[in-house]
Amino acid sequence: MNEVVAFWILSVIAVFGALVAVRKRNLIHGVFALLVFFAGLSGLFLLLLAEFIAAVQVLVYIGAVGILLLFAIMLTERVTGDDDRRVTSRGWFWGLVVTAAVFVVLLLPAIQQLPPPKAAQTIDPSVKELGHKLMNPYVVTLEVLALLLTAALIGAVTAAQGVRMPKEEDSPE
Amino acid sequence: MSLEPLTLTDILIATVPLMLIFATLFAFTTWLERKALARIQNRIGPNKVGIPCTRIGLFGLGQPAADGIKMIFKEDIVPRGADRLFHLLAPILALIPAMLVLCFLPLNFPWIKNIQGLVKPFMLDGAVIFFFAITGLNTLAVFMAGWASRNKYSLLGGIRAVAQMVSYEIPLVLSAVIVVMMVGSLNAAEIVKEQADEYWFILSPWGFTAFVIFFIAALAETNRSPFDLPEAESEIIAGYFTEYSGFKFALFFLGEYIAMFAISGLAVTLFLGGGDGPGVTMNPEDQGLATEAFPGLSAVWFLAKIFALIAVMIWLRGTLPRLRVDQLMGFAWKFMLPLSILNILVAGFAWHAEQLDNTIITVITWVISFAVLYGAASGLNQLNRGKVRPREYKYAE
Amino acid sequence: MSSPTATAPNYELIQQDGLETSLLEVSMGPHHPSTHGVFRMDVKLDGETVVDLQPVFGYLHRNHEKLAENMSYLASMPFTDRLDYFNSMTNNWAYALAAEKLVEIEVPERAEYLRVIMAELTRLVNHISLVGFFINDLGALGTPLLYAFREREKIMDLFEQASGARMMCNYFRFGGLRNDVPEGWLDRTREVVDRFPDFLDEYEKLLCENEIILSRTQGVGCLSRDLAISAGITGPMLRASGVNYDIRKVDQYGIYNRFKFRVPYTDDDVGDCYDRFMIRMLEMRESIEILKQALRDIPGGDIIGKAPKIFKPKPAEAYARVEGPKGELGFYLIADGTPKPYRYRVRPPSLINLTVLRDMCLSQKIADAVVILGSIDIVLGEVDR
Amino acid sequence: MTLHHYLILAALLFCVGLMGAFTRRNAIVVLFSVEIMLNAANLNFIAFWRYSENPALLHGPLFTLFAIAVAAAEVAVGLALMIAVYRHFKTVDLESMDTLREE
Repeated sequence: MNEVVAFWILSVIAVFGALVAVRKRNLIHGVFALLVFFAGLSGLFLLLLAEFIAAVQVLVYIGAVGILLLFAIMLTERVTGDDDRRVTSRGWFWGLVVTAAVFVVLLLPAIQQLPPPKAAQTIDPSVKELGHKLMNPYVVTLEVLALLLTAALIGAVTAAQGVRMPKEEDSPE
Repeated sequence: MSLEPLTLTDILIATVPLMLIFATLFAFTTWLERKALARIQNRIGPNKVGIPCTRIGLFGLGQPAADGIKMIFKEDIVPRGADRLFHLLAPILALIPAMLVLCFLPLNFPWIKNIQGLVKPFMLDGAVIFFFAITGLNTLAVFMAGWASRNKYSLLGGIRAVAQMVSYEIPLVLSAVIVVMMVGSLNAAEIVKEQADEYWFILSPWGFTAFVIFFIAALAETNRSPFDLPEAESEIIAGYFTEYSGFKFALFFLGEYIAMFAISGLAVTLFLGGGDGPGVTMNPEDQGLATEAFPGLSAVWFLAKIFALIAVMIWLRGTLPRLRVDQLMGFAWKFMLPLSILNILVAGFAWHAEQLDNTIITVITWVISFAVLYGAASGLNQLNRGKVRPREYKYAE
Repeated sequence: MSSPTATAPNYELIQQDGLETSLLEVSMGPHHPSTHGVFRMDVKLDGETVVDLQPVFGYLHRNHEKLAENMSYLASMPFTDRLDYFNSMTNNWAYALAAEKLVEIEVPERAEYLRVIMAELTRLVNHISLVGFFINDLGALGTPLLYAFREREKIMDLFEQASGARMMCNYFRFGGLRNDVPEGWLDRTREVVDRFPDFLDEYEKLLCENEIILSRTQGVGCLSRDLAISAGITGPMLRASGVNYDIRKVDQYGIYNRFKFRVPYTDDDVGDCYDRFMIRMLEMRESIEILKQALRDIPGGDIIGKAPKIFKPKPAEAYARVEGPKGELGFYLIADGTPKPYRYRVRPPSLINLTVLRDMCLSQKIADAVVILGSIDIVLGEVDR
Repeated sequence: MTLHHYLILAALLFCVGLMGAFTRRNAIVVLFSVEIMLNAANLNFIAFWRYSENPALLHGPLFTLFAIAVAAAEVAVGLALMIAVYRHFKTVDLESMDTLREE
């Protein structure tokens, strides 16, 4: 009973947040709506007993990605979308059609397999087990991921910094 | 862990007393802080407000209540051009995460013994990571307040706060990682139990270093002096809550103090043995729930340790000037970050040495790690401080 | 000496190839916790860095000079109290000196000694509260300030016993002082002066080697020697920029030639906030030396010389200056034979020292701007007059 | 609750994201939308894991963890590119960045 109520509340929050995030004109409002979506999703993960993933979701998405988005918006949009410009793209109608089609396609496998599978009643989502898994069979993936993150960090810094070499040469040191 | 149906009573028993206790402690702490600061500064501090309609002063203990009443009845001003929705949401968003993380502290109040597992969030396998995840939300509240106020000082304060909190979260988490590494668990109750069995982590060289880093980063996370740049009075009025008045301001205030409790509570959990103390025995099979000389003793120990840390925070606030923005960032990235990464390395070696179960090797490791950490800290300090030193002056007759 | 133009370090925005950042224009003041009164700085910020700064003042203009031209010479003595309301004694003295130049009046020995005592006590009051406010601007929540005020209070009590007022003393008269000090006052003063070094020791131990204070003040708000001289900076600020110039030594007004004291100054051409802070700390010790000598040697006798009943100087001009705690405080008077001055002009050290604020603040951080303003030591009553 | 509830919810969220990516001009909003789609996929991973035969293998959480890490990298690089693009074109409007189009 509790689970059903929680599911509906959280899914409404998530869908609402996502909708507002993609429709809102004001970008800062959009980011906060996106964060609401992330939070709702994190609640759903908790409901599915994936507590570590829920924590990581909050930590990475709300804590890090949200702040990053806020900074990017402040750096790029001087007026945070509060003007009369058209916000939708030229092909918005066809976009909606494709979206609806994709939705139907995504629903198909779910409809085809009735009745749905039963959930395992007791599972033990031990963080310790997850850690062992990460360190034993998946250690290469983890290392590659670490490398990817480092590369992304360096790439992001260089891309955002732009070319500023001539300036430094000018300065008499 | 199975998901058994919880009753509403269970949830209320677990959460409501926590809220009440910490709200009361908040009131007491504001009084304590004002009194202590007053003593540091040669003043008396609040001493008038006691029992209404009498002349009983009670050392000014009625002051928080009076302040609260004043705050509620003050006019709530929203600047023209402000984002009204976010202006309202920001203080709430500042308070809720702070309140939420209190649940992750392994406080063994006697009345929660019989509730099932999931309402005791500190029993969660990832309690520590949840703690950091939720405290991170505070940053957003601060940014929201700064942005929604449409005030330049607020915006500056908000940006400062975001930059500061993001930077200091890294050493904060890295120093907590050491404890997680030593215990091999993210579970708060298990961390406490391990310390009760072995030793409080603050007593080891790496634990002490990690504690100091953690505490400094915690000061920055909660915007306490000397890292109170986001609300630096002499520079940007009151930073992100310049435009707040009345009850919204009180909410910010409450959130800030609750965050102080929460982060000190985490420091107590990670480094100071949690509810461990004389008269308390941690039960290995009962996951952190303790056998106590009388019910609630471990909670009392826990709160006492929290207050010890808060006393240090108040003391620092009364004595230290504020850092500048670039120095603040430099300190986080050039001092705290390298030191905490080195500390992880040292702690890793020390853990392996301890696994050998040989007293001499352990002692040698401790000495070596102490020397390494001390050398690294002083070396980094020398690197960072530049040419800053006291000067000599000339006199003309 | 190189060209005396006040050139500021140019700050260029990286507009072409960097991110296009828009400047944030902040109006700090007139209601701001750390502008030391109703003073405004129009600051343009690039992030946290000050790109441009324009001091705006005049919010406290009280028409002091014009008022003084419409009343008798003596009647504007109380108004001089309100110039720099921390240092009414030295203000009085500068004005009395100017008037005494217009009409030759002998000042009795005892009055001269008391004038020196009052002036040096004023210097202690000013410097100690300045240092307190300065550390407060650094963000130290008032603790050093309240320690300073505890000491200031003792000296204020002395002022009150001597003149009847704590801040607006109005104690000096042309040719001497208004009244003699009460009985036992000198002993009480000796006690205060003897205890003052202990307090200074404590204060220096707490502040002068504090790592945060060092790193917040050193290299911040540098004022070069050339710029200081060409901008007419005086007082501790000038000496902090490496110029050995003290009017007490140069003019030897009053009886300053009888006392043995030293003038602290820096040798290097840095002149940052730390220097200004430290010079004031050191000056207090020298003031104590002067006070000790004055209190030892003070004779008895008259307190006011023979002054005319109606102060009506012949047409003349006079300019007199003293080394006020903030710098050179001068009064310029033109007499036209009537009991009112034809022209009355104040040279306020606060205003002149404030003129280099922009040059010191450029390309510093916004937090530094506040500290630099604190280190200049201004009182708006004197800036706006 | 059944698996299908979660699958339908994830499909819905994915389509919301898709809609945003197709219909908005602002590059940052498109980035939002991509994030929403990634998260919908994560929800599917976790749901499948929860309702799988052998949850002890922890495949779902592991994949989600990797996906989150990759997404974080993607956001960082994406935003950096956005800033670079903004510096070049002075806008983040996707329709005005048409230098590759034939004149």
